[in-house]
This record gives sequence, C-alpha cells and structure tokens, in this order.
Amino acid sequence: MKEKDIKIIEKEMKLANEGLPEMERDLFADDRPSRIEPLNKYLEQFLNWARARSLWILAYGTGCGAIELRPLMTARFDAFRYGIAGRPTPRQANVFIIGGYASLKTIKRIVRSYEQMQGPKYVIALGSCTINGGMYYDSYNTINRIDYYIPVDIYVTGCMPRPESLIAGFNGLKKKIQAGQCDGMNKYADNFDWYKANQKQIIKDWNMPDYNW
Amino acid sequence: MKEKIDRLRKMVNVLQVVEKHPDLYFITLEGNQLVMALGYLKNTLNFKHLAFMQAVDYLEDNKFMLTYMVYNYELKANLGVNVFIDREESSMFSIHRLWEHAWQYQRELYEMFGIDFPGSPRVDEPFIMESWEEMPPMRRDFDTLAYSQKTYFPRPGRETNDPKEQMKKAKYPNYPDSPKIRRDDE
Amino acid sequence: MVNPLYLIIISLMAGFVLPLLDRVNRKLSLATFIGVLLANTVITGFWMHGFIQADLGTLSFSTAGFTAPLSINFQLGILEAFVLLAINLIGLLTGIYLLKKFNESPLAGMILFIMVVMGANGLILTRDLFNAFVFMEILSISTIAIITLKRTNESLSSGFKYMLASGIASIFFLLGVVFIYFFSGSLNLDFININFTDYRLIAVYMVAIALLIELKMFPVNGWALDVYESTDAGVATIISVINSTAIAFMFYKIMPLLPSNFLYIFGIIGALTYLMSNLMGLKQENARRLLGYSSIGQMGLLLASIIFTAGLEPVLRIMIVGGFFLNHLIAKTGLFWISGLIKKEKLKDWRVIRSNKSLMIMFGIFIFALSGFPPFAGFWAKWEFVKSLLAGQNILIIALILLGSLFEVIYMFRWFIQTVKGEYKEDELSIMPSGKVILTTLLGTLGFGLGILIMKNYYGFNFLFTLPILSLLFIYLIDFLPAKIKGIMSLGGLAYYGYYLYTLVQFENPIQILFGVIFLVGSGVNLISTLNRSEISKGFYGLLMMMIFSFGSLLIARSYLEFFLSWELMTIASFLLILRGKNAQKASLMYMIFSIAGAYLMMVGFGFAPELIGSSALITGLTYVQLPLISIILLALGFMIKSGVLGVHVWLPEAHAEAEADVSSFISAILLKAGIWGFLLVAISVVWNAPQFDVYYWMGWLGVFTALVGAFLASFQEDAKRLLAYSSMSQVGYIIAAISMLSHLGWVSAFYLSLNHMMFKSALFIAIAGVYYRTHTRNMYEMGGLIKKMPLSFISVLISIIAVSGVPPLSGFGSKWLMYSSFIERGWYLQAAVLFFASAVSFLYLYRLIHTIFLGQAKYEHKDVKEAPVWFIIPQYIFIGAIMVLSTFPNLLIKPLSAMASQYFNSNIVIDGYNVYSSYGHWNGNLIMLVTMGVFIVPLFFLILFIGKITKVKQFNIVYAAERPESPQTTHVAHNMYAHYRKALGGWGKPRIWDFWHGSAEWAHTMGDFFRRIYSGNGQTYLLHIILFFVVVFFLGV
Amino acid sequence: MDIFIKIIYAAISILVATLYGLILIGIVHKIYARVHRRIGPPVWQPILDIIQTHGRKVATSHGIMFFLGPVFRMAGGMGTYLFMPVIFGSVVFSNYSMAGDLLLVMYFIFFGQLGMALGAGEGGHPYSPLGIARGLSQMSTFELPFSLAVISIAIQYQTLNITTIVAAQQGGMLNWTLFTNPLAVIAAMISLLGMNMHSPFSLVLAPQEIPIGPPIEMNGSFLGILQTNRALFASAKLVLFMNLFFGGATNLPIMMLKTFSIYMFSVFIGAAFPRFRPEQSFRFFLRIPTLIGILSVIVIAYL
Amino acid sequence: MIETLILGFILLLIGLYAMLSQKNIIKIILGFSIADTGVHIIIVSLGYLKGRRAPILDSAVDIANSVKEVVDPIPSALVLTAIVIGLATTALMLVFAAELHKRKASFSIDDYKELKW
Repeated sequence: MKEKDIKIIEKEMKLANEGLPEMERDLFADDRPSRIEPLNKYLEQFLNWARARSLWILAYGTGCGAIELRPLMTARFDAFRYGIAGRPTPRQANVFIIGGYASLKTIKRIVRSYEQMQGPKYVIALGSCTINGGMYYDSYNTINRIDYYIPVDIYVTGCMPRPESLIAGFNGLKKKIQAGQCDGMNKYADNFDWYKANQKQIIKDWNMPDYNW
Repeated sequence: MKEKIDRLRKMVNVLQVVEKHPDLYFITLEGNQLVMALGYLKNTLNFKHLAFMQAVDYLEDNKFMLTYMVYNYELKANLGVNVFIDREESSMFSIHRLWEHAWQYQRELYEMFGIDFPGSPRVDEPFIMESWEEMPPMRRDFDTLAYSQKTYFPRPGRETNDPKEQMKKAKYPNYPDSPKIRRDDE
Repeated sequence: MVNPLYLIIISLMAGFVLPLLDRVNRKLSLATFIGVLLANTVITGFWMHGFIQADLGTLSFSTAGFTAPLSINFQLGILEAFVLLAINLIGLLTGIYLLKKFNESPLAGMILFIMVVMGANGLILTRDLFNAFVFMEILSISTIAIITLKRTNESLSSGFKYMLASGIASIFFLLGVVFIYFFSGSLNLDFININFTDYRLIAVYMVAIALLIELKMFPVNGWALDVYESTDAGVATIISVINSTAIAFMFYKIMPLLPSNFLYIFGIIGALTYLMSNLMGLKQENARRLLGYSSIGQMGLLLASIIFTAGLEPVLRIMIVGGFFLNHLIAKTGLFWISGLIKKEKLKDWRVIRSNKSLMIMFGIFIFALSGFPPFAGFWAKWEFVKSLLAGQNILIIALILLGSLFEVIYMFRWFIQTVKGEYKEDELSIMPSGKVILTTLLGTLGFGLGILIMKNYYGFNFLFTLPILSLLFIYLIDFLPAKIKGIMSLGGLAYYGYYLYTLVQFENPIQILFGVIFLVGSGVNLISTLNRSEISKGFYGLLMMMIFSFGSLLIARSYLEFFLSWELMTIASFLLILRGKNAQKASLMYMIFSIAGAYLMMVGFGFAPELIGSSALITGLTYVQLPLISIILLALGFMIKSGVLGVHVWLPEAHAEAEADVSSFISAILLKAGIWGFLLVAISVVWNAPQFDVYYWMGWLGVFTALVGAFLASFQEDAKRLLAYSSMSQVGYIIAAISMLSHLGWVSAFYLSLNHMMFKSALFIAIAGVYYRTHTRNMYEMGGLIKKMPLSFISVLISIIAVSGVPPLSGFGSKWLMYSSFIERGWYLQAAVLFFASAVSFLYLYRLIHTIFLGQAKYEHKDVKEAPVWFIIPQYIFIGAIMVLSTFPNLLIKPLSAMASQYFNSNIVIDGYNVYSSYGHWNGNLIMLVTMGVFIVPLFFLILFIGKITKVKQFNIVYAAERPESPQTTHVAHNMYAHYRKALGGWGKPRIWDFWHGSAEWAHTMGDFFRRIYSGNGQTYLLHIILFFVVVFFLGV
Repeated sequence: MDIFIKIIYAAISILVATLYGLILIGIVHKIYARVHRRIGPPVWQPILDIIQTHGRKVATSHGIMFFLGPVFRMAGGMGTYLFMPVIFGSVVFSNYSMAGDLLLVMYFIFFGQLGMALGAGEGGHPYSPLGIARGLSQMSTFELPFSLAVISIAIQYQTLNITTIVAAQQGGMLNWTLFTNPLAVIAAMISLLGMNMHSPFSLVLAPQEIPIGPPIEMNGSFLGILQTNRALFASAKLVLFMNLFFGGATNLPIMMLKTFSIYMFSVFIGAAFPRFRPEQSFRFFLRIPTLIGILSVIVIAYL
Repeated sequence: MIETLILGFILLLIGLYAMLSQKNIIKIILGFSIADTGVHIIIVSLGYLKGRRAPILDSAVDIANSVKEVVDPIPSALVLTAIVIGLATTALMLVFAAELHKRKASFSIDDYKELKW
C-alpha cells in the first residue's frame, strides 16, 4: 500500500465528532475504539481468573436499582468477600451496573461512562426495565432495550431484584468472565457504528465526541 | 378555613368551593385574578407555603386545569387553587415573585404540558427531556405507546397483564373475590 | 589681580548707564546687561584661576585710601573667589536664561538683576558689618523688587510677605550690628576681638538670627515658599541660589563671633530645617512649591554642614560644604529653569517633559544629583559629612539629616517616576525654546563633570570603578544600533571584563571567584535572554552593563568608599532598569526608598567602622578589623534590605513582578546576591573579631523566618513572577541563616545555595519570561496546559523546581543536606525545624507554579502558542546543564567551597571519593543519582511492558461525573489554590508587614501635612513665627 | 561483580517489602471486615487487584508527564525504601543505605509525591489538583512535628545515619527511642497518621468529597503501579519508623511484627475517627504535635 | 543717654506690636516705620555721650582734642544710611500696598493668603 493510502485510511479511522462545535474539536480525542485480541491463551486464562475475583463496580446509580446496591456492602451481604468493591471513577472500574430504567437523560451519561471505562469491562443490567422497559414499557422516556445502546453481559431480572439476586448475578458474571465469554468491549468496537446510530437516534442534542475516551 | 375563603371572596370572584376534607379545600378562580388571589393568600391569609403546582389536561373541554396547592402553618390546612386556562394558547402568569421556587414547577409544566409562564426564569430550559422534539409528552393527545414503540426498540414477545386479573389469577386463585384490590377510581 | 571694587563699580555704573542705553536701543542695553554679568564672571574666573595657579593666601583690599579699621575693606581668598565665581556664573547663565523675559519687560528688571548680583558679591566680599547690612538690604530690596517682574496677585502678596520678614530681619541685623559696635568698638570683622558672653551675647545673636531668617530656616520660612511658588522661574533661581548663598557666606563670616552652644543650636536648626521641609514636601503637589521646600531644606543642610564641619581640615571642609553648595547650586538652578520651561504647576503635569529627550535626561540628572547619588558632588559631600559627624559623635544630627534626605528622595523620585512613566498624551507636546534647553543641558553636564572630577581627582578612583558610568555613557552613544548588536557587544565586553577581573583576584580570595561566577557568569548567561529584544531598546544595555560592572566593582572594592560607590551605582542602574517595566511606578519607587534607606544605614555603619589597613580587597581587609557592634548591625541591616529579608521585603515582589521579563531574572538571581555578598563581608569581619553580643544568632532567626514567610507568601500568589519573587525571598532567608551560623558547614551550604539559587532562579525567571512573551499574562490562572505547546520550557521549569525543592537526586538536595547538617551541628535545632517546615511549604508554591502554567487545562486563547524564543531557551538550558552536572558530580563544587570556608573555620566535612561526610551524616550524590536512575527505569520498563494499548487522549477526555467539561476555565483548578491553608492560618495570614509600611508612609504624609499647616499664608503669622523663633531660640541657647 | 550482587539483593529486598506491604493491606481489610462482622476479602485480594489492573487491555494517557507520574511515584517508593537499612546486620536488606542518611530518606519521600502530583496534574481533571493541594498542604504541616522528632533523635544519638541510630537502640527494649525519647516518638507517631492518610487525615483521597483525588484519571497499569507503590511505600515508611523509634529489627519476623504493630496504630485511629476538614487537619498538626516536637527538642537539647 | 535708649526700645516694641496686631497693611507699614525709627533712636543714643558736641569738625571744635569733645561719629553715620535704607524699604512696601489694593481693593492682610501650605 502506498503511503498516501495509509494516510487516507488512518483518516477514515478517525471519528468525525460532528456534534461538537468547531472550537472544541481539538479538546477531545477522535480515535475509534478497536478490537483487542488476547495475547496468549494461558496468560489470558490466568488474567481472567484474577479479573473474576476482582470486580470493581462503577459507583453510579442510574435508576431505582441503585438503592439495592447499597446493602451489598453491608455486613449482611458483604460483597467484598468476593472481591467486589466500589470505585468512584469509571477509569478504574470494570463493572458497570445499570441500576434500573434508563431514561432519555440518563442514557447519555450511561454511554459516556461506559465509554470511559477501560476494558475489559462488563455490564450488569438490573431489573426488568433494562430488559424490555418493564412497567414503563410504554413511557415516552424509558429505554426499552439497553442492549441496543451498550453491550450487556448479564441481566438480573426483577422489579426490583433483591441484593441476593444481584449476588447471584455477580456469580454468573464471574463464571462468564472465567470462561472468557465476556467480550463486551470488542463487541462494542465491532458494532460501533450500529450502537452509535442507535444512540444518536434518541439523543438528539449530541454535544459530545462520538467516543468518549 | 371557611372564614378565610370568605375573606378571599371579598377580593376575587371565587367560582367554586369544594371541601374534600376539613383541612383540604379546593377553590376555583378566574385566571386573571389568580396572582392577586395568591398574593392575598400568602401575605394576608398566611398561606405561606406553596407545596406544589400541577396541571391536568381536560382534553375534552379543551382546557388545562392548573392547581396551586398552598399551605397554612397555623391552620395546618391545605388549599388548592384551581384555574382553568385555554388549551390552545396555554399561558399563565408566573408566580416566581411570590414563591421563588415556583420557577422549577413552571419549568416542568412548560416542558411536560407546554404551558408557558412568560417571565419565569429558565422556563424554556429542558428539565429532564433533553433534546425532546415531539409535542409535550404529558398532553393527552400524545400517544406515548406509539412513540415508545417507534423509538425504543420494544423487545418482541412481551406480554402485558391487567394487574387486577393477574393478582386474582396468580396469587389468590382460590379466593376469586377477595381481597379487593382498591383502585383510586373506585 | 583685579580689585574687587570693580565688581561693585561695574554693576553700579551699569545701573546708571542702562537707562541711557535703553533709550538708544533695547538690544544695546541687553548686551550691556550680559556684558556686565560676563565681566563679573570673567573677573571672578581670573581670580579663581589665579588662586589655583599660585597660592596667594588671603588678599585684603581697602577702600577710600584707608586701611582696615578706618575704612571698609574687602577680603578675597580662594574661598571667596570660589563662591563668587559660582554665583556669578549662575548669575550669567540665569541672565541669559531670562533674556527673552527682559527683552519684553521694563528695563527695571535688568537693573534689579544686576543689583541682586552686586549685593550678593558685596555681601561675600565685605568684612565690614555695617557694609554687610547695606549690601544685604540692597540684595533683599532688589530681590523683592524683581519679584514683581511677574505681576500676579500671588507674586505681589508673597513679595509683601517677604518684605515684612526681611524688614524685621534687617531691624534685628541693624540692632545687632550696632550693639556689636557698642560692645567691641569696631565694625570690622577682622578687628572684633572680644568674647560675646553674658549680656553682650544679644548683639551677635541678633545678627545671627537675622541671617537665619534670611536663610529661611524652619519655621520662619513661610514667606519664602510663597515667593518660590509665585515668582518667575529665573527669579526663583536667583533667590534660591544667589541670594541664599551670599547670606550663608555671611553667616560663615560671623561664625567666629558666635559662642559654641549657640552654634550647636543653629546647626540643629539647620538639620531640623532639612528634615522638616522635606517632610512637608511629601505632601506637595505643586512643582514650584516643592522645589521651594527642597531649596529650603538644602539651605538647612548647608547651614548644618557649615557649622558642624568647623573643626575639620580645610580641604575636607570645602569638599563637604562646597559639595553640598555646588550640588544645590546646579541641581536647583537646573530644576527651576526646567520649571520655567515646563510652565506646569502640578507635579504630574510634568510629563510633557518627555517630549524633549535631553531635557528629560537633565531632569533625571538633577534629581539624582539632589538625592545625593554618585557621581554627583552631593554624594561625596554626604559621605564625608556623615563620616565627620560620626567622628564628632553627633548622632542626632546624622539621624535628622539622613531622615530628611530619605524624605527628599521619596518625593523627588515619586516626582521623577510620575514624570517619566505617567500617562502621557502626544497632544500635550509643548515646544521648548531650544536655547534654554541647551543652557539647561550645559548645566547638567557641568554638574556631571564636576562629580566625575571629584571622583577622579580627589579620590583617585581607577578605571574599574568609573567603568559603570563610562559604559553607560558609551552605550548611550551607540544607542541607535539594534538591540542584538548591542547585546552581543555587551556580552563580549562582559567576557573580557570577567577575564580581567579573574586575573585581578585569582590569588586573593576564592570567595571572590565564587561570587564573580555568580555575578558575572550568571549575568553573562542571563544576558543571552535579552538578545530576544527585537526593537532598539534604548538605554537598556547601558543600564544593564552599568549594573553588571558595579557588581564587579563590589567584588574588588578595597575601601568602604569604593564599595559604597559601586553599591550606589548598582542601585541607580537597577532602579532605572526596574523603572523600564510597563507598570513599574510603584515598584520602582518602593525599591528606591528601601534601597536608599539601606544605603544610609550602610553609610552610618561604614562610618562607625575602623579604618582598614593596607589596600587589599574588602574581603581580606575586613578580616583584620574589629567592627563595633552598632556597625555590624547597621551594615547587616543595610545589606539585608537589599536582599529582601522579612520586614523589609515589601519592595521585592513588586520590583520583581513589574520589571521587564528579562530584567527580573537579573534582579532575583544576581542583585539579591549583592546583598548576600555584603552580608558575607560583614560576617567575615566577625569571624575572628566577634563582638560581645551574639547578634548573628538573632540574624539567623531572622533569616529562618524570612525563609518561612517567603514560602508562605509565595504559595498565596496568583502572579507567576510575584510567586518567584517570594520564592527568592525564601531562598535568601536560607542563605542569610546559613551565613549567620558562622560555621564551616554553614558557610559551605550558604555558598552552595547561593550558586544554586542563581542558576535555578535564573532558569525559572527566564522560563516564565518566555511564557509571558507568548501568553502576555502573568496571572497563572489564565494559563494552563502549556506543556504541549512549550515542552522545552516545561522541562527546564521541572528540573529547576526539583532543584529548588531539594528533592534528590538534583543539586538542591545537596544544599538542603548541607544546611540541615550544619544547623544540627551548630546546635540551632529549632531553626532547623522551621527551615524544614519552610522547605515543605515550598512544595506548595512550586507545584502551583508548574501545575497552573504547564499542566491542567489549556485555554482556547493559547491554542496557537508556540515554544518560547530560542534566546530564552539557550540560557535556561545552560543553567539546567550546569545543575545536572553539579548534581551528578557534587564534589566538583563541594570541594572548592569547603576550601573557601576553611579559610575561616576548621573544616569538618570529609570528602572521600563521591562521599561527603559531616559529623552527623553522609551523602553520596553520585550513588544517589545512579540509584534514582535505576529505580526510575525499572518501573518504567514494567509499565511499558504491561500497559496494553494506549490511547492518547485530549484535555477534555476526563471523567467529569458522567458529564463533559464546560470550558477550560471552569475546569482548571488554579485560582486561590491554597484557600484552605490560608483559612487554617487564620490571623497569621494577614499582611501585617505590608500594613506596617503602608501605615508608616501614611503617617509620614499626615505628619508632613500637619506641620505644613503652620504656613497659613498670612504675613502676620509669619511675623509671629519670627518673633517667637527669636525668643525661643534665645532661651534654648541660654 | 559487587554491584550486580548489590542489585540482586536490592531486588529481593524490594520484592519482599512489596509483598509484605500488599499482604499488610489485605490483613487490614480483613481486620476491618471482622470488626464489621463480615467475612471480608481474602488477604491476597490486593494482589488480585493488582493483577486485574495490569490485566486491562487498553489505557488512556494524557501525555508524557501523565505517563511518567506513576513511574515517579514508584521510583520514589523504591528509592525511599532502598536508601534505608531494613534489617540491622543483614547484608541483603541493608540496601543502598550507604548513599545517604536520614535527610536523604526524608527528602526522597517527596520525590514520588512530586512526580505523581505532576502526572496527576497533566490529567487535567479538577479533582487532581484539589487533592494534591490538600495533600501538599497537609504534608507541609505534618512534616513539622516529624522533622522536630527527627532533629530530636539526631541530637540524642549525635548522628543522622540510620544504621547508627538502629545500632544505638540495640540491647534491650529499654534502649528504644520509644523509651529514651518518648516525646519525639509521640510527635512522630502523630505525624505518621498524616503520612499514612488514614482518616481522620484522609484528605487526599477523600472518596466522598473529591472521589479519590489525584489518581482519578489513572487507569490500567498506571493504577497497578500506584497500588504496588502504595504497598511498598507503606512498608518503607513503617520500616523508617521502626528504625528510628522502635529499635529496628534484626530479622525478618521481628521486622514484620514491629511494622505491623506500628501500622495497626494508625489503622485503629483511622477506624475510630471521622475525617477532618482540611483546615482542621492543618491546624491540628501545627498545634499539639508541633508543641510536643518542640518540647522533645528542648528536653533533649537543653535539659 | 539711657532715656532715649529706653524710648527707642519702646518705639521698637510698639512698632512690632503694631505689625503683629493690625490687620491693615498700611498700619503694618506704619508699625514697621515706627519700629525702624525706634532702631534709629537706639543707634543714635548708643553713640551719644553726655555733654559733647556733634561730631562736626568745624571751627567750634578743637581738632587736637576732638576725640574728647565730640560724640562718637560712627553711629551718626550709620543712622544716616539706615534711615535711607529704611525709607527705601518703606517706600517699596507702600508700592506693594498700592499695587495690592489696585487688584483686590482691600488693605486687609487676611485677604492675601492665596498661597499657603
């Protein structure tokens, strides 16, 4: 390939960030997310083993389910014994719990937070609302299917699910991670344009870069 | 309470008085006398607290009913002040000068019903409906289900049950008539 | 030798002839007028020439064919000739100056002018008291009459007041003269040979008081101020110079008659006049009246100097009195002339002077001359006067005079700064008559030349010490060249100078070489940054070189005077350099005031110091003398003011912040070291001849608290340059404390820190200069995120702040290690703890500096900012390179520094390879460097191995609570960064010292305003003053 | 050859210290959990966390200083540790203590903090400088009593050499500084609370105010390195305190015992007190601990 | 001649008092004139020796013994000059007074305080 062509391809790999005003485009990164392949099978297995035992939750309650997260850390449920701990910044967390219904306003923040997490990252969708809208299925404001906007690894049903079912969900996630099946990050990268189109369809005032690094 | 309303009568034209409860009255006023009445209620009759504002869409009458719920700490009584306004040119005087926090309610009403309150601060800023482009969603002629189905990718295969029937069927199959589930409209 | 009678005769004849000639032609009369003045000048010039050529002694000329007691006689000695020449010359020049005026006004003006000159001449020449009275009356009547040359209400009423005062004075004088005659039987000064004791005192007292009134002593001088304010400029010159001089000379003549206790009181009155009139001058806004206050003050000084130098040898006395006299003569004449040219009353309206370059320079010269700066005559006179007063133990007089002088400097320089820097509109341009300008320029040059003459001929200063002045003049001559050429020439000159100085001092004392490196090499590298100037930069390089050469002279000064001369030259140069800054009015004034105060302290301190033996440099010479305690304190205080020690530091941040970007680094990195150098000199003298009281213990505390307070203040600044300024203050505190320890390790650390501070602070200031050059702001919170745009500057700032903070492995740690080791070794434990606290606080401001400028969020307006110009980068990296080398091989520096300090103390550090051992600990700079590199590389390698795929993100790609940042301004944490610390400090964080100085300034002005209320403007009040003065002084004397 | 052996020794020493520090943190978590009547995570949880963070496949970097910040931090921790003798008389654990004395160690502590502050600063997040400003301010205040304590023991032992200070404390418990100079130890132990940044002095990380402060933008391996350093640095500080005040250690178990006890001191205090506001914390350190420190110097030097 | 001496001093004091107490410029000038006269009288009376002649060397005086017969001539000479000068001063003062009056139509010295402080 000629050098010129490489440049063109590189340029195409960049995001347009059309939602941003001209002045701000320089202030946001415009790289596309890309697939990351595992290095080595055994190394990856070892890492997955560790990842499954060190789950760092992004402390961001998006809906009513956030209430159910609090008891997890108390003496009764003690999620810490599984290595589940809260983390105040998406940069450091690797588990994102969508705590219930996602509205028009919160989906924007969910997408932003999800994109700011550094992979491998996992999403637990909590409650019926995240699956099919739940009791708000006919609302003008509630996202029916969260997996149209970000990839979801585990659903925990119920309205609301109790902390016990959350822990069960965590166990499921752990199994899935250890089996190496949680590949949401790559899924998101592969189907980036589709996800983006879905997001942009409902978020009309898109005032952020196309991918929030 | 009655005495207060009688005193109010001397000021403005009270169209209707409904006693729901010894501590809860609803009165209906004319729209152009509303601010004056509320000011009188607040300053003279001691209804110091604006608990909330709300609107009801009477699509059939082509009217909105605005309700201002004020509270008197001495009587420990609520008074709802209703006003009917035209649905097409829905606009009302702003009362943020009487109660500063009213701007937030007015902003919400503007967003949800499209009722304008000229002069109210930040009234046209989106409250929760960022980037909303349809008609105000709380108006009854807005079909939320259709909108939801059109926009939010409904998951196929979803079943919806009437809660009343579901309760009878799933939880109390042996006692079809009891307990009675109380609904508001009953 | 021409008979002095001719002076009188010519004038009188002219007085008669002029009306006749005027009938013929105005030109003719004007020519005659000038001719007479010229003839006077030429005659006196011949006398002076004659007296200088041949030692003729004192000549006496009698009149009317009789000898002395029977007739009036004139006496003409070298003194008379000198004074006569001076006043006749000024008379001639003023006559020329007033020519146009005379051409337009009635003839009387000319005649009166000639009468004034004649009266003055006669007063000076005559030895007969009654004749003196006659001349005095001629003088005052014609002076009063000439006031009416300008016929305004003000001038007339002030003339009337003058009339009243001089009438009373003449009554006193006449009575006195008659009583003298009555008691002694003679009117001739040469033949009055009785002692005026008991009741006979009244006779001489009356004469003296009359003269004091005519000399306008405080408080009997209200009328004089009105006259100065209201008359024509030329006339004011006559009153201020010719009139006063003649009367002062008369006072000198009757001095032998006065008893010593009265003389002392009159001396105090003179000094008091100087103080009070300058204090009252503080409040003046009218230029003429201000000059009047200054004139009166100078007369007081002259009187005091005449009285208090009575016992000195004649040459010295002429140096002092003549110095003050000539200084006043030239400067005041020049200023009055300029006031005539400007025609503006308000001080601040004098800005129009900027339309005329040479006039402006002359204005500056007169101001500097009047304030007693070298090389003008006043400087030498003041130095010798203070010295002689100290020898006579007249502390009170010194205090009065120096305080008065300080006030004079304050208002003079405030005026100067206002004039040179104030808002200035082009349309205020007024056309100055070129003749008068040339005349003024001539006068200024005369004054300057006179100063140089004294410097060269009387004191015999060699070329090196005049070099600062010569370089200023030389570069002024080539000022039309572009800045770069001048810069490179300066660099070349500096290199040669440095080499020459090295050959001069290389065997004398290694400490000189160390400070030579700081002063000259440091200046040289800093000078590179000035090459960035693209415009012509008029005057910049001249002043810069003047300052640098003065640093050099400080190093090799062999006597107190040489040192003090260089010090003052340095002050002038640095003051003018600071003044070049855009908003530097306040800053430069503060710098000037504090410098002058410091210089006066030093002057007195040097006066107390014993004479040096031999002619080696001060650093050697001072070792062998025992300085008295008072001298140590005063000198140390003087030097500490220059280096900005706590309490007198208020000038420092202002000057640093407001000076031009590339000047600040000179001030901070090098100028402050001059103070350190002086402080070190004093300390050296103490090493072997310690005073009883351990004053250095307390200076150590002062240094320690300077370090702490400086660090705190730096942390609370928003302005990058002010931050660095306070940081300098803090570092200087360390150095002062270390020197004060008077121990080997202490001095090694002081030397080490001095050199280090020069390097890193230069680098920091130049880096900030580069940033300022690109961003045009000094407020740190307006910057941010510049690391991407200016990486080179960032690196140099980074390395510099690591060096400042003392974090290993860089050279800063060396200084900290030496410092704490020495403090603990010396037993100054609590001081060490405070210093440790200060150095921990210093992290606050260092982080603030680097973060708010280079890290965080870049602003929109700095989108297109580029790296600093290469001229800023080069010197930074020279310093950075030096820092790195010295960090890796610290022994390169420690060894020679240890050798330097061990000249004075027993060495107690052992250097073994790269190890340095003190009695408490050890330190291996090289190994530290290696280990640090090792531990740095390991995690770096680890990180690169594990990091995975890195995405380089931009400044807004931050976690912002699921939102996106609004704007860089709201996202950059910079403004008031340590608010919580300030809150925690509570009342300790208030600027009390600042308040104190502001309060003092306010107080002085209020006092000035209070005292000047006695000048109510009412002639009768002035009369009352005179009567009261007469009575009170008499009873004081008795 | 000598140098290589020295490097190997240093590597062993650091590895031990890091593992020990990690386990120490795990144990503390466990203790906390037991106090709360929870089961708590396994003691090796910190190690798992570090593996997990290093296992992140992507990372974001804000620039070169951001990249180097954690490296500086780690270098600071390693350096601080390496310039101290850990176990008295041991060749392996004597580290590079011949490079400098106590002053070097005290100043090397700043190295990592300064580097990290710069790295975090380039992250551009407003919480980073907020945290750093708090941290630096607090550091300046707790360094005052600590330096007073250090000066006090320097006077006491007439040296700043750590090895010599440890040697002087050998031969029985009563020779420890704890008993010979209790005031200095009190002052230093209070400042240790500040150094360890447990509550009530947890101003920098302050999860409820400025969510974890400076390292808020740190992710992936950056975070992993920071966590490693946290363990190493903690053990370095503890070793320093052990050496200065608690008689040092002659073998590994004693070292662990002593450092664990010292650590428990700040853990207990941290478990019992809520967090100070910044200015409260600064004032606290500038008052009583400083007075105690001054007293200790005066007592040792002049009485 | 002590009486005249005292008279002279009294005149001097009266003159000074007038200068200090009177507001009118003309009166002040008069005061000055009185004081001046007092001074002149003092001078003359200091030189006067009782019972001697005026110091005029004409036929009435024995030239050889003149020193013992005439009063001291110098004060007389002085006073002549002093009177002349006093006259000149007074005249100039009056000129000033006239000029001032021309401008402000006032003789009160309080009206001429434009310049102060």
